[in-house]
Amino acid sequence: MAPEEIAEILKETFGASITDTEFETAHPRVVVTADAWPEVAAFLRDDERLQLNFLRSISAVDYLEDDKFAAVYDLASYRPGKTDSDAWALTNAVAVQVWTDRSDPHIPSVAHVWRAADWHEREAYDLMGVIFDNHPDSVEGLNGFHPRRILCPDDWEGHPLQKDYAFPMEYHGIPAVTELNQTRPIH
Amino acid sequence: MASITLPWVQRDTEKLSNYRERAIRLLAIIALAHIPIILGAWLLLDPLSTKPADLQDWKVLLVPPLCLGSIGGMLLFAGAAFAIYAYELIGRVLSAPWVAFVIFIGAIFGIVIGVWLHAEILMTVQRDWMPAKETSVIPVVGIEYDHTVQSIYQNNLAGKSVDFPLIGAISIDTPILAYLMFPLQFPLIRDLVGVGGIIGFISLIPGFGIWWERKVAGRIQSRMGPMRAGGWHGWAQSAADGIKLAFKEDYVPPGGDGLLFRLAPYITFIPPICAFIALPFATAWVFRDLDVALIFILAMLGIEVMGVILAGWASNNKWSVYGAMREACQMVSYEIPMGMALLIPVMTAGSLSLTGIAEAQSGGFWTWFVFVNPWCFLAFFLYYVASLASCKRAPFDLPESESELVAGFLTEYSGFRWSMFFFGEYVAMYVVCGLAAILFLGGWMSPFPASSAEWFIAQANIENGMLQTLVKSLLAANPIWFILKATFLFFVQLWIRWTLPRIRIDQVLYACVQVLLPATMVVLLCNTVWTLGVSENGLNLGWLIALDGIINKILAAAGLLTLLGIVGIAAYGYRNNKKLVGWLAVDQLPGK
Amino acid sequence: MSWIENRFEEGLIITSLDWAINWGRRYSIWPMTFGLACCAIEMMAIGGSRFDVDRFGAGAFRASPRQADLMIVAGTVTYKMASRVKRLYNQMPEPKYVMAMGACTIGGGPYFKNGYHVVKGVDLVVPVDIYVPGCPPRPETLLEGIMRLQDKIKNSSIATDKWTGAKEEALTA
Amino acid sequence: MDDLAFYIFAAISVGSAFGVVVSQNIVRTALFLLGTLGGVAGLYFLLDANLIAVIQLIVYAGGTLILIVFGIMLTSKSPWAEFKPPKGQIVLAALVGLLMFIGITSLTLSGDVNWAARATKTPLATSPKVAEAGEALLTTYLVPFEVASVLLLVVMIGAAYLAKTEK
Amino acid sequence: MADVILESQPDINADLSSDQIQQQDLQTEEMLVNMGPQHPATHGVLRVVLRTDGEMVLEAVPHIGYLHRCAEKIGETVAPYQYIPYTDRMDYLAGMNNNLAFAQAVEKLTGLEAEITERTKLIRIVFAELNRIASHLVSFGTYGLDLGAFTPFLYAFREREYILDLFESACGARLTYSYITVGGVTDDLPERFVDITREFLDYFEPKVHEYNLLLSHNHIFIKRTANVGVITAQEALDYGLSGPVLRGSGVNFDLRKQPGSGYEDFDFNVPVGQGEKGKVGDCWDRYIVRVSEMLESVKIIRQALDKLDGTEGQETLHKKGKTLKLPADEIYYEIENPRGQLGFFVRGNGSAIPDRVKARGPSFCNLCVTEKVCQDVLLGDVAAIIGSIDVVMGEVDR
Repeated sequence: MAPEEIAEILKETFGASITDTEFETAHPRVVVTADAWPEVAAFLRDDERLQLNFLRSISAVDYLEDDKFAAVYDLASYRPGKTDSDAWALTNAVAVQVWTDRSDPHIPSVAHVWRAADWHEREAYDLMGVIFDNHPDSVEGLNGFHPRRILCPDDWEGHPLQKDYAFPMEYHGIPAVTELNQTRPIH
Repeated sequence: MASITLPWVQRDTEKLSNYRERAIRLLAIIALAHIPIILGAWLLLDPLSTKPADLQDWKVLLVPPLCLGSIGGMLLFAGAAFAIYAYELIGRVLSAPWVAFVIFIGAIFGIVIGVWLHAEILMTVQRDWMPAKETSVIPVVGIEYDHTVQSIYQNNLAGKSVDFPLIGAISIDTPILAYLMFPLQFPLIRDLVGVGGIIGFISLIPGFGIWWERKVAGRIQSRMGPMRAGGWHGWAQSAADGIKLAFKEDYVPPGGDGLLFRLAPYITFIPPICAFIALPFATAWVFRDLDVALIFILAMLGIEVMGVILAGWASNNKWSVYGAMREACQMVSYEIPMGMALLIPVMTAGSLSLTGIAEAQSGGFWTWFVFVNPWCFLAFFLYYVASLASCKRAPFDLPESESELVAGFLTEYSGFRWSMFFFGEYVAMYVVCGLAAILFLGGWMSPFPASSAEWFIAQANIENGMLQTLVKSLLAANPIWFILKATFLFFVQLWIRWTLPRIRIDQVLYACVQVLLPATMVVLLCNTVWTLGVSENGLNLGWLIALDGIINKILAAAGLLTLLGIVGIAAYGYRNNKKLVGWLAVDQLPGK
Repeated sequence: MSWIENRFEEGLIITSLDWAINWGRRYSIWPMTFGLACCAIEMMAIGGSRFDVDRFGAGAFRASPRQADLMIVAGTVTYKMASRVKRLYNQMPEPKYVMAMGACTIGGGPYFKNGYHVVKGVDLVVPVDIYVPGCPPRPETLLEGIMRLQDKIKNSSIATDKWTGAKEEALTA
Repeated sequence: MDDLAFYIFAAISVGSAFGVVVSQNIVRTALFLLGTLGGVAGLYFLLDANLIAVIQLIVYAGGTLILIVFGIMLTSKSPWAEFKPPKGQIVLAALVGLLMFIGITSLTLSGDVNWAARATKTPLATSPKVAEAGEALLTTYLVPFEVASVLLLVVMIGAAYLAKTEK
Repeated sequence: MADVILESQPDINADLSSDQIQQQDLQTEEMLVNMGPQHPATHGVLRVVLRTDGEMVLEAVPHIGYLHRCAEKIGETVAPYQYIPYTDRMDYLAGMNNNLAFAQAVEKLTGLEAEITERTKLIRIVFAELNRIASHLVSFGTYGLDLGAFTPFLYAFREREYILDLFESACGARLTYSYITVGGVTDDLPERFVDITREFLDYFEPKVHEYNLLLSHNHIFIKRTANVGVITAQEALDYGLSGPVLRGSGVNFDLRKQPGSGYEDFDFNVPVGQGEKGKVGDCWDRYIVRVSEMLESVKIIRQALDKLDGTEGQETLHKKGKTLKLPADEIYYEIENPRGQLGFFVRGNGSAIPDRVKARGPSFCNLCVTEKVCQDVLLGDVAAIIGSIDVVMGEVDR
């Protein structure tokens, strides 16, 4: 099924929640509002025609000039062949883009829809700072609950992939050498 | 290497050579100072005099230290001075590849010969010395003794006609020998000599075993193993490891139980050594010929576990506790099938004494208990599997399994204490292999029937008494056979270790309780019935005796074929060995 | 060891003792199984058949730091890992050696710039004895590093061992 | 020589026994118990009772003791904690021990029992060998032996049953 | 997750140091055990915190990030051609495949794909498949190591050295190749490469059967791996698993069999877990899928080598690759890596340097199933399960 047809089905079902579609690109995608996203996700997975049962990746992108973050969900549908020995087929694939404000980035979590989203969302929070609400592995921070960090240490400051990220100069006493001739400690 | 100069390689050679000269001078002076002592003592004591009046007991205190000890000391110091003086020459000779090999092989032979000699002396002492007529008393201390130097000398002369190969060849009518043998009449001295022999052998086992294990592992994995330390095939690797471990920082975890942490290596190390007290190498080659030697050795192997448990507990480390728990449940459960499997040869031989069991297998390799009936055959394998588990060897090396428990109960041990555990493990391995060799593989009996020696002597027409003794001991019964068999089983343990994956803990216990235990019980029962059936005092069933004979021959042939097969495969591999690496692509790289 | 320290400098006893101890230490450098990143694969390769570090007596890879002599820091050290590296180093008993293997451990390597989470050289965390350059170093290079370490051990002396004195100082302090 | 060995073994047994009583750490207690059992086994060896000595080692030191330690480590809620009995118990135990000690010593010293005569009556040099012991077990003492076996079998079945129902 | 944590326990999910774990739980029956980051069974710097009751593991939570090397941030500061070496260091066991994934993603984004010659494509396939064999060899060897068999590891490395020799003859590097690059491959094949590779394949194929005798069909090995760590097909899809882990669960899905993969003209099978020794999706299935895949790769390489003979003289490196300008567009592209589907999300902004590079590491996605599978297993099984998932931490943490 082509991405266009999937977009049609989605528009029929959800109407205004599907704000935009982009097909003149190497990465055809559907734009969904953040509020409607969990419902759309459940529909995408469960609908007989779509059956997008495989979450490939979540890519968070920083649009500094637009003052927005986007999370791109790449979905695919793997379906078994007619007999057990037949190869499974990748029948349809589509990407979903969800936009959120840069100042207060919140997107509802879809980890209950695809378990794979669990770690992807944690990673997206860790590196980009997009907060996925109702994430199963949430901890309480200064500004409410957010997913637990996954790659950086728990006490890491900032979200490194943001375009305006300030590099740390020191971490727990270990200097971050950034100059070639900077002196090194003698043990 | 030569083209690179490194700052720390430079050394002040002048300063060193100065010290060298001073050292040579010092050693030479000490060596020269021995000469007057030797001359004076020799003139005063006259140790070579055979006159009865000169053979005085008090000379025992002076002759060995003054006459013999001084000569030894002089030679030692002079040799040391010469070694320092000519160290370049000696170093060059020593660094030649074959010299290290000769030293290594020589050391092994030397130790074997030394143990042999010592056993021969003890045998002579027991056999030749007649019951004493009167007892003498050492004046001050008040210790009684039966034999004077004079009577020992007479006994030696009298025993000259008896076959006493090596010493007889030197010269038996020297009184010095009598002076040296005098102390042997005290049991304590004899025990000390025996303990010396055992400790010498035991210290050889881990040193040889660890090096050999690494070489065997290397060859199994198509690589070389240690090659550098000491020259020839890294023969000194164990020594290097030992030196390094001895000089490594000694660490005791602060959160653990320091006393138990320090004690645990000894509790692991000493019991396997104690097992050697009762483990015979040949008929008279045993420190104490206990009638319950078998159970004693099993008990010693059982106590070893206590050390492991304490080590795990005292380390205050979770991995160590896991290792200790695994060891405890594994050992407690595997002791039962192991002990029961050992009862089977005991039952077949009708004796609990290890010497007796080995003597029962002296009729050639087909009378070895592993071949003698099908149940003993099974029992051998059951015992071997259980013994692997009791030595924590792969595939039962769960207590220290590297990929699961970091290093198990050894996680917190470093340096010398850690090496103690390894000493204990290798000694225990040798003990279980030795036990298997005695109980199932004929112990020190050669694969030929005992009568073959007489036959060979008659055929080859050997008249020399010494040669006759040699042939008899090689073709009939010799400790070398025992060492060979035990070492082969030891090798099989290494072979298994580097081939098989590790079993999981529940499977270990399952294998014990549900497989080995019922199997040993059934085998024990069947063996009882079988032994009863073939025994002359029992049922004496004709058909069963005939069946027994046939099965015995078939099993013996199968065993021989297996051994020949292993040797054949090894020989084939040795003849057709390829270059291990690089024959394919490296030779054809661009620019080659 | 203070009772021999500085008393027999270059003397006969200490030099022959040194010779024996250094010989043992030289041929028995046991590395820790401690792979961080790409370099760990080359570290495994020297244990393999073609390069076989066991020839030098250094093939007994120990999983527990307590039994290891050499920590081959094989791969990029990150800030999250740095405390663990330091801890492992502290857990090793003396005498211990550290080999910085690969560009990342020497100075950050390809992650020097923009590597916000990468420690720019493991010598910021633990003292390093031998630096083995390369990204990753070839196994031959690593073997050369081990031989250089053997040279270094060969020319050390128990009379001047830093750790013997340091430990006593720590105990008295 | 034998006297020396006797005193060594006796010292080990008594010292370890004292350690068992005094030690507050359960695992250390077990270690001291090992010393006691080993020392007593040594005494048996000195008395030429090899079989009893070896069985003492294999059954008590090698088997039971390890099971005890294993059980402590496995089941105890806090195997790491120290073992501190209440003071009343200590006093009571000390009293009982003291009474027994007094009884035994007074019996020994009173001269009512002629130890020397007893010792000469049954010379230890002819203590039973393994074969004799085995024969006695299967002939003279067959019934007690079998009763003990049945008892052990019952214990084993009971243990298996308990272990199974727990699961 | 919070409901299963006992009150006296530290949070198993938190990034506690091992000190904190040691202090807090000594008094309880259930132990928190810290496995890693330095642990022989964790393949690098994975850390798994286990909540255990005796030998039973009640819960296992993986902690990652000990090798987070900021690859995605660096991707935003260098041109795609310069980024190729960084992809090498992600999955350092399969550098060629990583190069290929990123190069193809960029080529697809810029439209350079159409100008890649037939010979380049074939060379890429040869090297990708050779690297798949090399990677699976390491996986096979370390899996044996995890289960206590040391020897298969050395055999695997012995064979792997030959593949590395082939790579070295082509690009000079043993591990981090940067050979497959944007616009083609950096250099044409060296002389006699095709012959030597054929010789290697003849040597290698019988070795796989030797491995099967030594390890795959070893009774102890089967006992350790069969029926352990079962992942059903449904779970595998739900957790987003891919590669041999997905196929081990009985899902016959391989990106190389999908249209547009470049493998259309090759005849090979996709090994799938059959539940031969236990249930479908157990550790043994995942393991045997890898071993069988090595033989399938041998088939592919043979066919590719045959085809290479007719393409002598074709250009192998497109000049445009080094000076590429990325359009203001984005792409998500996946290929079949030895460990699963390696995806690259690349977003350009009209300049030579991309706006965002994101890698979807197959190990990262496969690892998240550990928590699900390592419930109520024995301690020894944890090593077996993690080993069968076959993670490379460089790719998990990136």
